[in-house]
Amino acid sequence: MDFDLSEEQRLLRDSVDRMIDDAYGNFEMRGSYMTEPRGFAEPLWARYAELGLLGLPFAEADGGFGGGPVETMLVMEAVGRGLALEPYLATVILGGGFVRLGGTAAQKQRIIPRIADGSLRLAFAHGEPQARYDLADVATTARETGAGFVLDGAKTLALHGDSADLLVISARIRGERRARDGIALFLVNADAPGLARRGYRTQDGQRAAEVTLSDVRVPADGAIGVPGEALALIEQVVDIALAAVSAEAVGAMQALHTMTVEYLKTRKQFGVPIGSFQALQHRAADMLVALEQARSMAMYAAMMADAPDATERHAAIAAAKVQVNDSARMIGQAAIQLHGGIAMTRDYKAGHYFKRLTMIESLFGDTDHHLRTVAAGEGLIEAV
Amino acid sequence: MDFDLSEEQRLLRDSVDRMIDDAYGNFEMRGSYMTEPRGFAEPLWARYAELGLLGLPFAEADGGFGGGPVETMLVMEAVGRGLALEPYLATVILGGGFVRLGGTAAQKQRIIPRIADGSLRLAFAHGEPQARYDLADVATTARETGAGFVLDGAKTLALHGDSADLLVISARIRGERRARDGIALFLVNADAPGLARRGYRTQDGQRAAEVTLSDVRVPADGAIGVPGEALALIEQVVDIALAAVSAEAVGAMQALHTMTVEYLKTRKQFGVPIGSFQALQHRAADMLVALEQARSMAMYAAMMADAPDATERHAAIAAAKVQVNDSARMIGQAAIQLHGGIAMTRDYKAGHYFKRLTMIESLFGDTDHHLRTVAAGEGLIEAV
Amino acid sequence: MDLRFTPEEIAFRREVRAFLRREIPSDIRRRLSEGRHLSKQDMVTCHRILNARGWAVPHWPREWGGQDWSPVLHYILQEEIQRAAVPPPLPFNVSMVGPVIAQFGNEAQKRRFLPATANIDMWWCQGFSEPGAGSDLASLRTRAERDGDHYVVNGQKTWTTLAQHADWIFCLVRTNREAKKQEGISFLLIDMATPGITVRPIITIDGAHEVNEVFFDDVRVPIENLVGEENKGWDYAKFLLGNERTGIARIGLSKERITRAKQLARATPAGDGTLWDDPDFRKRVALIEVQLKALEITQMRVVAGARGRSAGKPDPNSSILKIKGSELQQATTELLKDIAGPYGLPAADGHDGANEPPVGPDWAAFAAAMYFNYRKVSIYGGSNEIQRNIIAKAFLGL
Amino acid sequence: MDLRFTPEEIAFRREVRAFLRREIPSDIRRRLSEGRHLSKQDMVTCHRILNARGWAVPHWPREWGGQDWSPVLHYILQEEIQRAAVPPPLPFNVSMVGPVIAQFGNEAQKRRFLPATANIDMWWCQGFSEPGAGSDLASLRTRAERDGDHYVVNGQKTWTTLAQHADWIFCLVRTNREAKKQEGISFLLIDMATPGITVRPIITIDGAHEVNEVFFDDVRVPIENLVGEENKGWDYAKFLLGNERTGIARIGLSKERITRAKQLARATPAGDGTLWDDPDFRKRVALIEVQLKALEITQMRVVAGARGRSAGKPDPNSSILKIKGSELQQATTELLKDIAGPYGLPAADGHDGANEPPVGPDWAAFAAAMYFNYRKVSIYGGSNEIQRNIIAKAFLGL
Repeated sequence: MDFDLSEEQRLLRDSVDRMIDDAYGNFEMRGSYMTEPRGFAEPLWARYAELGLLGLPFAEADGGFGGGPVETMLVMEAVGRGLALEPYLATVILGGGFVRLGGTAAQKQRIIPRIADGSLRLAFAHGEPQARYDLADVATTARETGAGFVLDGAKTLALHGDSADLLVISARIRGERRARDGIALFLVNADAPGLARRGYRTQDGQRAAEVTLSDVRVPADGAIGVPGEALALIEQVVDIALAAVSAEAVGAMQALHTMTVEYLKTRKQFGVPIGSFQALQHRAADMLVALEQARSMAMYAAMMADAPDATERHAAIAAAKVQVNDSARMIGQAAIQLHGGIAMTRDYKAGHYFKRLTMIESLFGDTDHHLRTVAAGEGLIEAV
Repeated sequence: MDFDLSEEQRLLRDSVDRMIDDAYGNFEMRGSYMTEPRGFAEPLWARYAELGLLGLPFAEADGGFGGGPVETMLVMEAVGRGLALEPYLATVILGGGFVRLGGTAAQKQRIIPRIADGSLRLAFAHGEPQARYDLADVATTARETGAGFVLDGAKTLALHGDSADLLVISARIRGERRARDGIALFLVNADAPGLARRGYRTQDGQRAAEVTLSDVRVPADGAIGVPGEALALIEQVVDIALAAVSAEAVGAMQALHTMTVEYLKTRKQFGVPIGSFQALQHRAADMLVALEQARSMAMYAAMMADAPDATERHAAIAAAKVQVNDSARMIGQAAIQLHGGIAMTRDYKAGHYFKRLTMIESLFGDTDHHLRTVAAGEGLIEAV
Repeated sequence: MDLRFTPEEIAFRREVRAFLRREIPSDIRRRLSEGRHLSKQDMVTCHRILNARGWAVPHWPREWGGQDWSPVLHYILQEEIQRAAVPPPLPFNVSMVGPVIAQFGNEAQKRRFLPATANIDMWWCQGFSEPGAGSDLASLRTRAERDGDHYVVNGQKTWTTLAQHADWIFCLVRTNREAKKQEGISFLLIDMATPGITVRPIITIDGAHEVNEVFFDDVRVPIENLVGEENKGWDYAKFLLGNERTGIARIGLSKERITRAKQLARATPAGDGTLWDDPDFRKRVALIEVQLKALEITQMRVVAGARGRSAGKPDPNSSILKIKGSELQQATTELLKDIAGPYGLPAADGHDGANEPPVGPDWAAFAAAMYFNYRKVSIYGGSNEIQRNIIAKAFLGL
Repeated sequence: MDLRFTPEEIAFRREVRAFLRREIPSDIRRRLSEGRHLSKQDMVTCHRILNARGWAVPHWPREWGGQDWSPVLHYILQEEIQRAAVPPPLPFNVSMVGPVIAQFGNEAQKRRFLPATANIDMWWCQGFSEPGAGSDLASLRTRAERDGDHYVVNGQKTWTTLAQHADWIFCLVRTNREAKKQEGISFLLIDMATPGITVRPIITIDGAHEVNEVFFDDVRVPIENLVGEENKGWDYAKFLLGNERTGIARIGLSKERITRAKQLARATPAGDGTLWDDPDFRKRVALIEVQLKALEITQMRVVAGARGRSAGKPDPNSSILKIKGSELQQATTELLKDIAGPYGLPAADGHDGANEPPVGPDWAAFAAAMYFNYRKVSIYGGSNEIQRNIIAKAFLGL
């Protein structure tokens, strides 16, 4: 058991922190990035590439830097702290995750170097209007033809789907709408005929898109893995993404807690800093307890994200999300309350942390969804 | 809408309060009552009778005093405040309730005057080892013979069952163990051949008994209502009992809150009364919120206890129990915490309130049980 | 003791309910229910419909349009307005400045202001809060100095709700800087068209423009716009704030949201059925309903007890109503957001049409924004922490 | 960074687990698990079995029986002892007075006390708390006055755990009444057989006799029983309290309870099946498990971080461990009580056999008593309110 970072990890963390501080230290800059057409600043994406962050989780043989879940955790914590807008999760963790774990050698060769150098952005178009949080609920169809597949259907809430060059799209080649068997994944160019996108801003200042597919043709080598057997891979990549957003949430909670405590020290009422009121002190202390609980579970999620046993991994990640969500709601709400009115304004950063944390809460399943997963399994206490 | 007490109700409240204060104002007296063979002091029971409390809910024509649910509420609040040990709930509300609402004219004539004058005590023997909180779960059997019925089975946790003269016992004359149809109620003398009791103390210093029935013969006129159709009556009387214990809980919570606030004012630490610490002040304020919420629902329960529509009544009483339980747990735990060590000792009254409140929580269904009832129905908000 | 409504009260409720559904434009009600922000015209329309019926200012003195009702009738009207998702009569007019003028204003002020205020021919906003004051309202610094028959006002107000629509503002200003802080405050009525007033929007985290900063730069206010006596403004402000007795918990609003939540849950697919088929979800709703029922009865106890109490005297239970009422309002917005689930994600963004037509179900687009917006209810009107202080000090004697 | 245990650590855990199950009498483990109180002999038996294996005082200096282990091994041993429902080595001996004597005592004291303390040939109790002091420990008033080569001790201690079994008591006493409160305190070792000592039981609300009042009436204590320097006792006490680093959360205990709760729920009839068939119940258990897993990792972070830290220096996270750890211990007793359901009602009453054989399932009789008893864990050892003060002041700088 060892909680220390290696020398390389410390260097990585320092350089990511510096980059994020440079870009987002001045909160007004974030507002200006949001008005860019893609919802983020291209030059910043190039900085991610320069620092090697875009190739981080990929094997060196594939053109990456061989980082593991801990490295991802360090990056995502900084992303959370800075409320960064770039599509790191969409491109590197989700889109890149499918190629990394399910792609053929040819797909890896074609895609990973271009992710790493910042020239190709990906998005994962999977959710559907009726599916809510059920990953197996796929009604979009893929019809096999001699030359490949033809996709029809509608995808919703594809994170950064409007600015992506390449989409990873799920579709059903057989079976009932919610069957575990029969799901396939395809790599589809964003400009493929029959694919239409409607992009929009999300509550937390990021972007997402509705994607409609009408007679979209995908060549046979556009499938990831064995068509019809993709659900396990989807679950794996989503678990990895949940570990990543858990770290992001911890970064955001840490920053929000710090700024709340600072505010308590400086803001005066009735002639004294409001931080001298014991009831507020205790609330700030409870926030710290919640933060440390979430931090512990984000570490746990990082450790379990590449666990070989899928059942064990799935329960562990679900448990992490439950704790992260609980802490996020508690810390977000308490931060607003302790600040008072100022945190309700759009020009103040605290509310934006709260909004991002709220969106993370429902990302790939809310608390109830993940608690069910934990409750349905064997539990988290190893047998004696 | 009117929350004022009538002149008679005010007089009743004052006399009950005085009687309870006399008897229980000195907390050490309670300990001595507990050591009496029946677990309470006979002379006190006589005082209840003198004040007319034992005949309170019965019709004047039957030898009672024609009081309604509000009168019961006033008595039970005082009982809760005093942590009184007498079997008022068992005899007057439960046992007496069955006779009042389901008894024949002959049964009423035989029993009610003797309840009212204090010469007859009743108990309700219904729960069974496997039943948990399911009122329909009755495995005890009643076999019809020419002369009446023969009862066999085991009843558990009959409140004050060891000191009762007359038991109201449920048994099944037909149907599966948990069927709603087929349950009957019988009046059985405590000394009936084949009836055995094992009495014991309960956590809150009261008494209960296990009752075993082996070939117990009951004459035909010992049945209450139509044999096989007793469940509706059981539910009604239990709902009335729940309204009564809700009021009792409010009395206990009120007293516990008052003594906690007093303690905060007098107990010093670090040179100041601990009540000057804001975190403790806020906890005491939250306790008051919980208390007033419970008080409101105890009033609601009193109002709905005799509602003509059983479904509506049942949902309302369940809702009241949910709120009372939530408040009881919160107030009980907070009172102990705010007192600190002293409240953990047996010689201090606070812990006894906490224990009584804890027992009330699980009486005739815990929070989860009653919340299910509310959730299964149409809800508490009338349609627009 | 009888917690039931009388037949007259029941009949009144039925009458109100029918009237609101018949007379108030249904699209306004739908939009409010979905969490969209209404236009000034929407609000004025509804206010005037109610005023024409005599229901905008029933609690005012009879000669100025009041109805001499029992507290229960007031409560019923208010609850039905909330449950029907009707925008209530503008509180700054009907609950705040109107009663203050009726009680403390002179005859000229009453004639000039009350009818116009009742009919929202004048739209009022409230100039109490200042930057840096927060819950310590009396520490305000906006000052008014006498100059002939005018006051000259300089300073800044903030969190001024709907100032962008307002014709007039009622202000607390400091007229004596020597006195201790509560004793040098006066209550001024100021025409928003007076030169020197600037309104600057504050956009909240949900993207809405509800509140504003209002700047006063040598604003000349005729002395006849002083209400009551100079330096007695704090008393009038306390009277005004004490009037918020029965409305504060907004039971009707929470009821309306729960009713909607149930409808929406029945229409939200989840697994093989809908969200409403999930017993757990229903238990969550049930627990909110239980607490709301309890609070409703607590409120009734206050309402019934209000009969004998003199106006303006705060009721000890109002802090309980504020704490629990705001918690339940927040619980219902949280519930709606969680029902929206993934569809809480797209931005509704200032209700400026950025997400029109909405991604996902119509109502879902505003669920998260409403959740964000409602964090305010435990902050404003005396934060819940201040309410706990009040309970501890004033009622518990700690 | 690697949160996994090393193969050596896993092997050690397996060894401990097997040893405890093999060597500790299973009826003692069962009784402890059910919430019954153990006899002195039970506790001594288990303590000595562990000491014979070298596991009673592994954290002591090597020459006095210590093992020079990594913090992780200590943690594993402690957790396994808790999970197996084995009574742990007496904390007053092994975590409190032993380390203080080893660190601050003189050679004669070490030789006289340490081996006997390690093997529980001397049973120690702790004389810190006094009536009226509560969380303000340093306000203690028991005084020791020099009289030749003795101290004469007068005063009263309270909440003295298991004093009824004790051979010795280590006490904080005031030796200088002029100094400010922390600076006039000394650390004395007192033989319980000395004339003038009276032990009076305090019975707790669950009917148990765990704690006592201890009265000192002109008790003569030889000066060689002073540990370290006179008037430096507060430093030793802080060292002692700071040692409670990893054990405070009692993760293993909560794990043991959850494991039991699951077994019991599977055996508890409810409706057509058992309580375990209720998805809601399982979610409640799952939520506790999630929080416990989080706390376990928090604890691991403390344990791993402890490697470099000097003994006696408190870890900032220990307040978090105390708060959340006590809450989870209480949550598990609450869970067991709720599983017992109606069978929580009969009194277990002082474990004096009043309810033997128990009404209802064997274990259920103690469920409510354990729930009552465990309210203490958020009170003692620095109440959770004090812990929040510490976090706010020491870590957050508020």
